[in-house]
Amino acid sequence: MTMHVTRLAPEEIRDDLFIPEPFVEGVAVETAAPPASAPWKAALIRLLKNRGVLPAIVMILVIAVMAFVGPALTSYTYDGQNVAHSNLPPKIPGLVWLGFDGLDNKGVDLYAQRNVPEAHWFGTDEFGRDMWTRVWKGTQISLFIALIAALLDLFIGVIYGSLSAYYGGKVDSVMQRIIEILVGIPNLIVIILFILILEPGITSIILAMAITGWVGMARIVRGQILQMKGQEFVLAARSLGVSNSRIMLKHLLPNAMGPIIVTLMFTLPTAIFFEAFLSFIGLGLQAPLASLGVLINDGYKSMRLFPYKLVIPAVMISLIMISFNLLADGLRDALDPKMTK
Amino acid sequence: MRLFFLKRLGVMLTTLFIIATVTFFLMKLLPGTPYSNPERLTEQQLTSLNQKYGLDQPLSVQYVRYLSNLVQGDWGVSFQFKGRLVTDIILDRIGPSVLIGFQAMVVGSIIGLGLGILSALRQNTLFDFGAVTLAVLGMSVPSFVFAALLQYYVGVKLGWLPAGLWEDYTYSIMPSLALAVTVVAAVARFIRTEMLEVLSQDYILSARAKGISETEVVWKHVVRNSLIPVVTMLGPMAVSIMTGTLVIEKIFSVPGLGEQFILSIMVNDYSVIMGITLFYSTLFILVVLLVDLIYGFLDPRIRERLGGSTG
Amino acid sequence: MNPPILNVDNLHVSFHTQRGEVHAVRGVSFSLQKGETLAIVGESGSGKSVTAKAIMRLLPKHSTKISSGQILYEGQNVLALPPRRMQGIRGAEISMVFQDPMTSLNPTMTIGKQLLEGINKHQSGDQKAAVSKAVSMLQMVGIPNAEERMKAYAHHFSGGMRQRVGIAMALACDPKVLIADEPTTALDVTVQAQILDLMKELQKKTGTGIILITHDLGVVANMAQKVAVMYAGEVVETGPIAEIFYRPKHPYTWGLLRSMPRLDSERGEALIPIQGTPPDLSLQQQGCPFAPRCAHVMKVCKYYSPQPTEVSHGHMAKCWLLDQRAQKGNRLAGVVGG
Amino acid sequence: MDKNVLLEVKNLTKHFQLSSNKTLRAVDDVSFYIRQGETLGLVGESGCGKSTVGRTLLQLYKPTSGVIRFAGETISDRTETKGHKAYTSQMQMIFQDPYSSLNPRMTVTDIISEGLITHRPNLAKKERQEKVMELLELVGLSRKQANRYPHEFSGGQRQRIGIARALAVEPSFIVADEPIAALDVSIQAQIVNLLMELQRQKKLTYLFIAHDLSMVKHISDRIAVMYLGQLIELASSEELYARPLHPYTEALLSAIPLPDPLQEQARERIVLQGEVPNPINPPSGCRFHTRCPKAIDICGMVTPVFTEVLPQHYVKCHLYGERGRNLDDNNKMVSV
Amino acid sequence: GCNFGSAGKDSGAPAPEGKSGEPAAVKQVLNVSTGAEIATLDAAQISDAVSSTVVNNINEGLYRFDDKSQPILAIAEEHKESEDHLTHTFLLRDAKWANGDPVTAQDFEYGWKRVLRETGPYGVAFEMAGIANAGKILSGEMKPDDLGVKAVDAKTLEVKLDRISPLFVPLLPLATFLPQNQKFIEQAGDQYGLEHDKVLANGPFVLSDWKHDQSWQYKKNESYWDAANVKLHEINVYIVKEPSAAVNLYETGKLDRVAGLTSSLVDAYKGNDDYEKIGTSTTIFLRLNPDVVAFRNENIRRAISMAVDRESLTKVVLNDGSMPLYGLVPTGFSVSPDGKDFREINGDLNKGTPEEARIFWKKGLEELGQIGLETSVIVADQEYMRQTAEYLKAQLETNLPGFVLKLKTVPFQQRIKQEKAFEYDMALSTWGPDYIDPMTYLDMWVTGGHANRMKYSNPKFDALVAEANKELDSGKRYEMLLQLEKMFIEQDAAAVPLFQSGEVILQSKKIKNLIMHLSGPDFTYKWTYLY
Ligand SMILES: Nc1ncnc2c1ncn2[C@@H]1O[C@H](COP(=O)(O)OP(=O)(O)OP(=O)(O)O)[C@@H](O)[C@H]1O
Ligand SMILES: Nc1ncnc2c1ncn2[C@@H]1O[C@H](COP(=O)(O)OP(=O)(O)OP(=O)(O)O)[C@@H](O)[C@H]1O
Ligand SMILES: [Mg+2]
Ligand SMILES: [Mg+2]
Repeated sequence: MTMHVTRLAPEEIRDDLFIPEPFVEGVAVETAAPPASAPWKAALIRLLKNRGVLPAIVMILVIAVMAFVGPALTSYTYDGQNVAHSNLPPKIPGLVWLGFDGLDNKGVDLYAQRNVPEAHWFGTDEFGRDMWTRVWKGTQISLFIALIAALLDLFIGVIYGSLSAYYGGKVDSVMQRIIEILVGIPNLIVIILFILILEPGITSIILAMAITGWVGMARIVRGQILQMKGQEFVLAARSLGVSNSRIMLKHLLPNAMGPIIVTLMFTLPTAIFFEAFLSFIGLGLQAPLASLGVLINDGYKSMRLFPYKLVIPAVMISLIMISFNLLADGLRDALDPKMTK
Repeated sequence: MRLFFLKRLGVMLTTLFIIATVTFFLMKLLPGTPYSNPERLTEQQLTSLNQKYGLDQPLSVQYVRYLSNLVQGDWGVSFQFKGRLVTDIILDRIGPSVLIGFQAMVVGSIIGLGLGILSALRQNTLFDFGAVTLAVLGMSVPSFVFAALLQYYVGVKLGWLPAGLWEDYTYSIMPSLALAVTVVAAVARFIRTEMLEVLSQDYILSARAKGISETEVVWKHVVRNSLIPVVTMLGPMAVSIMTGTLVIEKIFSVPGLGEQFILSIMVNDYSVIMGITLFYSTLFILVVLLVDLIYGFLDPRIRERLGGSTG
Repeated sequence: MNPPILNVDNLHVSFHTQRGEVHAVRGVSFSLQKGETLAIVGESGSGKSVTAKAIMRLLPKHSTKISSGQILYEGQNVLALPPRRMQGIRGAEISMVFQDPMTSLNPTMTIGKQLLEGINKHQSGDQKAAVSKAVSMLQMVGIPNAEERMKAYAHHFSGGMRQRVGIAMALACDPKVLIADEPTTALDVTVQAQILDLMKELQKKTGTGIILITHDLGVVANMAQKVAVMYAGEVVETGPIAEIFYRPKHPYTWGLLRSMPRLDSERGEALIPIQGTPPDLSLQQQGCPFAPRCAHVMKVCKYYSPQPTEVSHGHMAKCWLLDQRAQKGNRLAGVVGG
Repeated sequence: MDKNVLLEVKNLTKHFQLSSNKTLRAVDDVSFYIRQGETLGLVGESGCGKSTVGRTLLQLYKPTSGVIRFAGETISDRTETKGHKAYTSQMQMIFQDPYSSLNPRMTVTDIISEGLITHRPNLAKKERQEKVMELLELVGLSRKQANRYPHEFSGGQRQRIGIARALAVEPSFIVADEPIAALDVSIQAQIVNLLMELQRQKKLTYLFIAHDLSMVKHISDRIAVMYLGQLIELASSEELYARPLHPYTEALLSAIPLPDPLQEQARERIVLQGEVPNPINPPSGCRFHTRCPKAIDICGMVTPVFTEVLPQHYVKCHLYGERGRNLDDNNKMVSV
Repeated sequence: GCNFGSAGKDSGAPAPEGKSGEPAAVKQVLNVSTGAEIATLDAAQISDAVSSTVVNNINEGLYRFDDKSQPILAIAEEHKESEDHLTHTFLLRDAKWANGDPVTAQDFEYGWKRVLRETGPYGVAFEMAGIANAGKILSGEMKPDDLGVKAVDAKTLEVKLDRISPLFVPLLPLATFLPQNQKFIEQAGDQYGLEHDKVLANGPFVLSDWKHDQSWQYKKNESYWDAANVKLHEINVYIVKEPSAAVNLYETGKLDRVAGLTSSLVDAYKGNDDYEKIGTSTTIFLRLNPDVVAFRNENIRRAISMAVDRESLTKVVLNDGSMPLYGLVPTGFSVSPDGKDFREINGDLNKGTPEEARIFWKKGLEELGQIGLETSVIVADQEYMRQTAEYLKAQLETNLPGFVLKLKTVPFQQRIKQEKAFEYDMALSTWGPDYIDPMTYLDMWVTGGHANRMKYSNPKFDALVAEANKELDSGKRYEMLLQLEKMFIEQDAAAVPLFQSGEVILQSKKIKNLIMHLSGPDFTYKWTYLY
C-alpha cells in the first residue's frame, strides 16, 4: 500500500476544533448566482485569446478603414487619367528597401526618366491612373462583394441545405433536383439575359450571384446535417417538441460550424472573381470603377513587365483572405466548447 | 434494386428535361444570331438562313423538333464549325479536359489530404499555420496566375516541360499542376476542419485504447469520418474541372471543352450550347448521385436513411 | 507481498478550461495486485473516469495537466513512456472498457473491424484466427448471432449490446490489467452476471488485475477484493471489501451504503440520499471536501483537510473523526460501522 | 377500460428494415396500459426492445403497426407537424445515453431551458433562468455549473441534466429510459426520491425502464418484463418479486447482485444456457424456449398467449397455458 | 478587250532573294500559331480569316493575291473582257486536283452556284462583283442556277455581269470564287470540309493533318501546277489563343512566328530583333446616333472627334501596334494608281487640339441651348474595347466641359443588335474590309445601307458612290473615293474614327517572303521559304 499514512494530526490543529458543528440540511446547496459571463461572452473571450485572431481583426480593420480613407491620402482620384504617367512602378520614398523604388524591371528609374516629381505609392496603370487609389477603391468594392456573397451563402445556402437534409426524403430529393437544375442551366446565358434587362451595378451583381453562388454551401450543409440529424441529442430535442427551425438553428447548424465556415471562406474569393468576370462582360461595375478582382485580371495580362499591377491587388486579396481565415478559424474554435486552448 | 435504378433514372431524365427546356428557351432569348459575321448580315440573308435552319418557325416547334431529334440521338450540328456534329465537338474536346482535370483532382487531393491531415494533427503549430496560409493563398490567388508562372519558369526558363500545346503526355503535366492548386487548397482546408471535429470524439479514445498506432487511428478512424464535406465539395469540383476550365486551357493551349462552351454562348451556337449543357448536367447529376452513394459508403447511417429504410 | 502490477501514486490531474483549472483528481493513490480486483466507487464526477483515462494516457493532451504523481505499471512509469511503447501497452497489457457505450464505438466502422483492429495489432497469427477470435469474443459477451453481427454498425445495437462490444474489445487480447469503467451499467442483470463471470474466469486464467469502476455495490460485492471510495477527486477510503462493507469509517461511505434500496424495503418509502451537491472542482479546496454535506462535521473539517489514517491492515480512511481527539467522548460510537 | 388509464398501447410493433430482405423485429405485438399517476417498470434483457418501446411512445420512431392512445386520444397516427408540440409537453423522455443525447455545443442552461422556450414562450428570460436554476438544484447540480458544456460533466452529472431537461416542461408522463444507470447510488437515491416526490405532487406517470431490479421494484407499481421484443410477464411489483411466473423472470430475479459480499458470494443463480437469439430471426414458438430451463415440447412450436393467470398478473408462457392450471405445482417449484 | 495578265510569266512571285544558294541546308518546315480553330473548309461556307487562309493555300481560283495583295492570274491562264465590260472569258491552264482530276471550268460554275444554293455567307460577293442575276438570286427572285456563269468547255469559263464593276477582279481571289470538285463533294456528303481528308486541294499545299482545336499541317502539293516555285515542305499551324502563351512557345523554339502581342509583351520585346509592328485593316470608330438631338449638331460631333488624343490612346494605353486614324480608310490599305497611300493623300481629317474642340463644343452647346451633355457609349466586352472606352470617357470628360459619358459594356452580339435597332447613343464600332479596295469602308454609309446603322444620309454621297461603282478609270475612281471620305468625315463629321488596329509580331528572321494580306486570307505561303 502506498497511501500516505500519518498517524498523528499536525500540531497546529487545536483540540477545540473537534467539536461537532450543527449540520443544517440544505446548507451544502450552493446559492451563489450563476457567473455573469454568458456563453457568447465566453466565446468572445475564447476568440480573443486565440493567437491569430487579434492580428486578423486588426488587419481587417486596417484594410477596411484604408479602403475608405486610403484614396483620400493622395491627391489622385481613382479615375483620373494622365497618360504621361502611365505604367510607373510603385515608389514610396521611405520604403525603397521593400522594392517600392520606382525602378522598372531593367533597373531604370522611370520617374527620373520621365521627369515625374510626384511618387505613385503603388505605381500607375496604363492610363496613368494612380494604383494606390484604385486598389483601395477596389478593396472597398471587393469587401462589399465578399459581404454580399457571405450573406447569400448564409441566408440561402445554409437554410436551403439544412431544410433539404433535415426534412429528407421527398423534400430532399426535390430540393436537390432544383439545385441540379440551377447548376445545369448555363449561368452565362442567364447573366447575358440579365445584361439585357438590368442596369449594370451592385443589384445585378447580387442577382447574378444569387442564382448559384450559394449552391456549394447548400450541399456542404446538407452533407453535414444528413450525418448529424439522427443523433440522440436531436431526438431529444424533438421529443421536447422543439420546433424544427429551432432544432436546425440551435442543434444542427452549430455542430456543422466548421465546414460552414470553411465553405464561406471559399465563397469569398470565388465571389470576388465572379464579380470581376461579371464586370468584364458588362453586368458588374462599369469602368473606370474597378474591384480587386478586376485589377488582378487586368494585372495578370502585364505580369511579366509590370508585376506590381498583379502583385499588389493579389497581395491585398490574400491579406484579406488570410485575415478572414484566421478569424474564421478562431471563431470556429471559440464556438466549439471542446477547444480549450 | 432494379426498381430503384429505374426510379432514379426517371428522376434524372426529368431533371435533364427541365434543364434542357429552360436552357432552350433562355438561349433563344439571347441577342443576335447563330450565324458567323453577324455584322455583315442583311435582312434578306438573315431570312433565308433562318429558313434554311428552321429558325423562322415558332419556338415551340423548334423546341419539339430539337427534343425529338435528341431522343433519336441526334444532337444537331454546330453553326460556328459549320456542319460539325455536336457530339464530335464534345468528344474531340472532352479527352484533354478529363485527363487534366482527373490528374489535377488526384494530385490535388493527395497533396491536400496530406497537408490538411498533418496540419490538423499539429493544430496551432507553425506547420499548421504555414499549411493554412498556403491553402488560403491557393484559393485567393487565381489559378491562372499559377499557370502563367509555371509556364514561364518551368516551361520557358527551365525548359523542363513543354510550355503549352497538346502532343504527348508531358503536355498535360503543367496544366494539371496549375489546376491542382485550387484542389489542394480546398481539400486541405476542409479535411483539417472536419478532422479537428472528429478528433474530439470519444470513439477516437477507444480506438487509441486498443493500442493501434496513431497512423492507423488517423487513417481508419479520423480521416474516414472526416471525408463527408471533402467529398461533397470534390464531387461538383471534379465535374467542373473535368469538363474544362477556360483560362487554364487557354493558357496552355489545351484543346479542352472549357473555352468551347463560353465561345458557343457568345456566338449563339445553339446546338453546341444545348449539347454541352446536357452533357455537363448529366455528368453533374451522376456525380451528385455518386456523392450520395459515397456518403452512404462513408457513413452507414446515411446509407440507411437515404435508402429510406427506418422511420 | 508481491510487487503490485499497477501502482498509482499521488496522482493529480487538472484540466484547463475557460473558467480556469479544474482540479479533477487530487492525489489519488492505490495499487493493484496481479489477479486482484479493485473496485472504485464514488460520487459521479469524483474523478474515477479521469483516473482511468490517465492510466491509459488517453486524456486530451492540449487541455490536461498531470501536475504530479506516478503511475507505475510493472515498475515503469507509464506517464513517461515513449508513445510507441505506450501503444504496445494499450490494449494488450492494459486495456479499458469505456463508460459510454454509445459514443465509444466508431459509427462508420463495422463492429467486426473495430474488434479485429486490436486483435491484429497485438496478436500475430493469420486473419482467419483473428476473425474467429473476434467472433468468439462476441459470443462470450452474449451477442447473439455473432458472426453476422460482426458486419453490423454501432447504431444497430442497443446500448447494452454496445457495452458488450466494448467489453469484448477490451478482453480480446487477454490484458494484464483491465480497467472497466462502469462496464455493466447498461446491461440487464442476467447479462451482467454473465459478463462478470466472464471477467472472473479470465482473471483466474490469466491473472488479470481488474480495476472495476461501478456504482452498483452489488457488483462490487460480487467481484472485488478491494474497494476504493472516491469523493471529489480524492480517495477518501480504501480497504478490503469486507472492511468497507461491514466496517466503513468514512461518513461518505456510510451515506453510500445507506442510500441503496433494499429488495425487502417498502415501496414508496423514501430512500436516504446524501444531502447536498459535491464541491466544484474548479475551486481550491479548504478542509475536507465532504464537510459541507457531512452530518458529523466538526470545525476542523472546514479548515484542515484530513490525512489518511490506517484503521486496520490495509484499511485507510481520510476523516477527522478518526483522530483520537474527535473520538474522545464522541457520540459516534453508534454510527461507526453502521 | 379503466377511466384512469393515461396511456394505452395496443399491439405495438416496431420493425427496423435493415436491408431489403432483413427485418429486425425490435418490438413485436406489445400491449399494455399505464394508469394516471402510476409507475410502470419495464425490465428485460438488454437489446430486447425497451428503449424502442419508449421511443415509439414518444413518436421518435414511427410504429410499424399498433395503436398508442394517450389521455384518450390516438396519437400514433399523428404526423410530426400536427399536434406534435401539444403532446410533447405532456410526454417526455429521459434518454438512456447521457453522452450523445446532449448537444455538445449548448450550455446546460440552454439545454434545460429549451423545453421552456418551446412550451412556455411567454416566460420572461429572468424567470426562465430562475426556473432553470431551480431545476438544476432539483436534480442535484449546482448553479455554478449552469453555463458549462456537457463535455465538462461526468456521466452521472450529464444524466441529471437530461432529467432536468425532461422535467422542465412539466409533463404528465415521462419515459425514463434507464435514468439512473450512470449515477452513483447516493445520487440514484436523490433522483429516485425526486421522481417519486414529483409523482406524488404532480400525479406524474412514469414508464421506468431500468436494469437495476431493486430500484425498479422500489419505484414501480407494476412491472413489465420483456424478452426479445415481446412482453412476457406483467404484474404488480410485490407480486412479481414474490411470485415470478415466467422462467425468464425467475432467472432475472435470481441474478440481482446484492450489496453484501458474504451473501453475494454464497448465492446461487439460475444461469441461463444457450445463446441469446437473434431478433432478426427470432425463434419460433415461445421466443425464450431456446434458453428456458423448463422448456417443454410445445414451447418450440406454438407461441404462447399473454394471459392473465392470476388477478392482474399476466404471463406469456405455456406452463400456464390455461388459467390457473399447473399454477400450484409451479408455485411450489419456484418458491423452494 | 484587254489582257489582265499573260501566261508567259509563271507566277507573280517576288524573286526569292537567295535563289542561287538554294536554301537546302535549312529544313523547310514552318511553325506558326493562330488564334482560332478552322470553322470549316467548305469554301462556300467560309467567312473567317483562319479558314480563308487555309483554303487560300490549298486551293486556287482564277486569280490569287500576289505579294502586294493585288490579284494575279492563277488557274486562269488568260482573262478576256468584252467591249462593254460585261462579259469576261477565262481560259484555264492545265491544273490538277490532288486526286488527279483536272481543274475544269465546270468546277468553277458548280462551285459558284453552290455558294448560292447553300446560302453561303459571302453570297453577297457575287452581287458586289456585279455578276449577272446575283442580286435577284439573293433576294429569292431567281434560282442559283440563273447565275451569270457558264462553262463554255472544260477550259473556258464565261462570266456575265449585270453592270460595269470595278470590283470584279479584286474579288476573284476570295474563297467564294474558288472552283469545287462536284464528284468529291458528293462523295464526302455532309462530312465535306470537316476533316483534312474531306477537302480536295488544287493549290500549292495539301492539308495533311487536322487535329481539331489543336493544330493542322500542310504539306507541299507536288501536283500543283506551279510546284516548282513552292519551297516549303511542311507548315504546322498551332492554335494558341493566349498571346503570352504563344510568346512563351516562341521562346522555346516551338513557333517561328507569333502575332498579337499585348501591351505588356510589346514593351518587353521592343527592340528585339524579331520584333515587328504591322498595321491591320480593322478600323475602330464611334457611331453617333442621330436620334440623340445633340448628335445632330455638327459642331458637337466635330468637337467630339477633335477632343480625343489618339496618339496616347494607341501608343500608351493600347500599345499593341494600333495606329491613330483620322479617316475611314486605314493606312497601308490601299494605294492610288500613282502609288500613293490613300491615307497619305487625304491626310488627317478633322484632327484638332482640345482647345479647338472646346470652341466647337461651346458653339454646339449654345446652338442646342444646353450647358452639357450626358450620354452613354455601348462597348463590346473585349479588353481593348473597354480600354478604349475608358480612355474615351476620360478624354471627353476632361476636354469637353459638361460632357458626362457612361460606359455600357455588353456582349458583342448585343452591341450589333443595339446598333441595328438604334438603341444606343454612341457605339464603339469596328469595321474590317471585305475586299481590298477603299470602297469597302465607304459604301456602307449610303442611305439605307445595311451597315450604316446611324441613319447617315447625304444624297451627294449616295450619288458619288453610284458613280464610282461605274467608273472603270482607276485614276478618276480613286479621286472619287478620296472625295467620299472627305465628305463623310471632314465635311459632315458624321462619325468619329479613332484608330486602326495593328499587330505586333515576333517573327524569326529566317522566314522569308511570308506574305500577309489585309483582307480575306491572312497569309499566302506559296512563296515562303526559310533561310
Ligand atoms: N475534459 C474535461 N474538461 C474539464 N473537466 C473535465 C473533463 N473531463 C472531466 N472533467 C471533470 O472532472 C471531474 C471528474 O470527472 P470523471 O469523468 O472522472 O467523473 P466520474 O467519477 O467518472 O463520474 P461518473 O461516475 O459520473 O462517470 C468532473 O467534475 C468533470 O466535470
Ligand atoms: N435504429 C435502429 N436500427 C436498427 N436496429 C435497431 C435500431 N435501434 C434499435 N435497434 C435494435 O432493436 C433491438 C432493440 O433495441 P433497444 O434499444 O430497444 O433495446 P433495449 O431494450 O433498450 O436495450 P438496452 O437495455 O441495452 O438499452 C436491438 O436488437 C437493436 O439492435
Ligand atoms: Mg465516469
Ligand atoms: Mg435501451
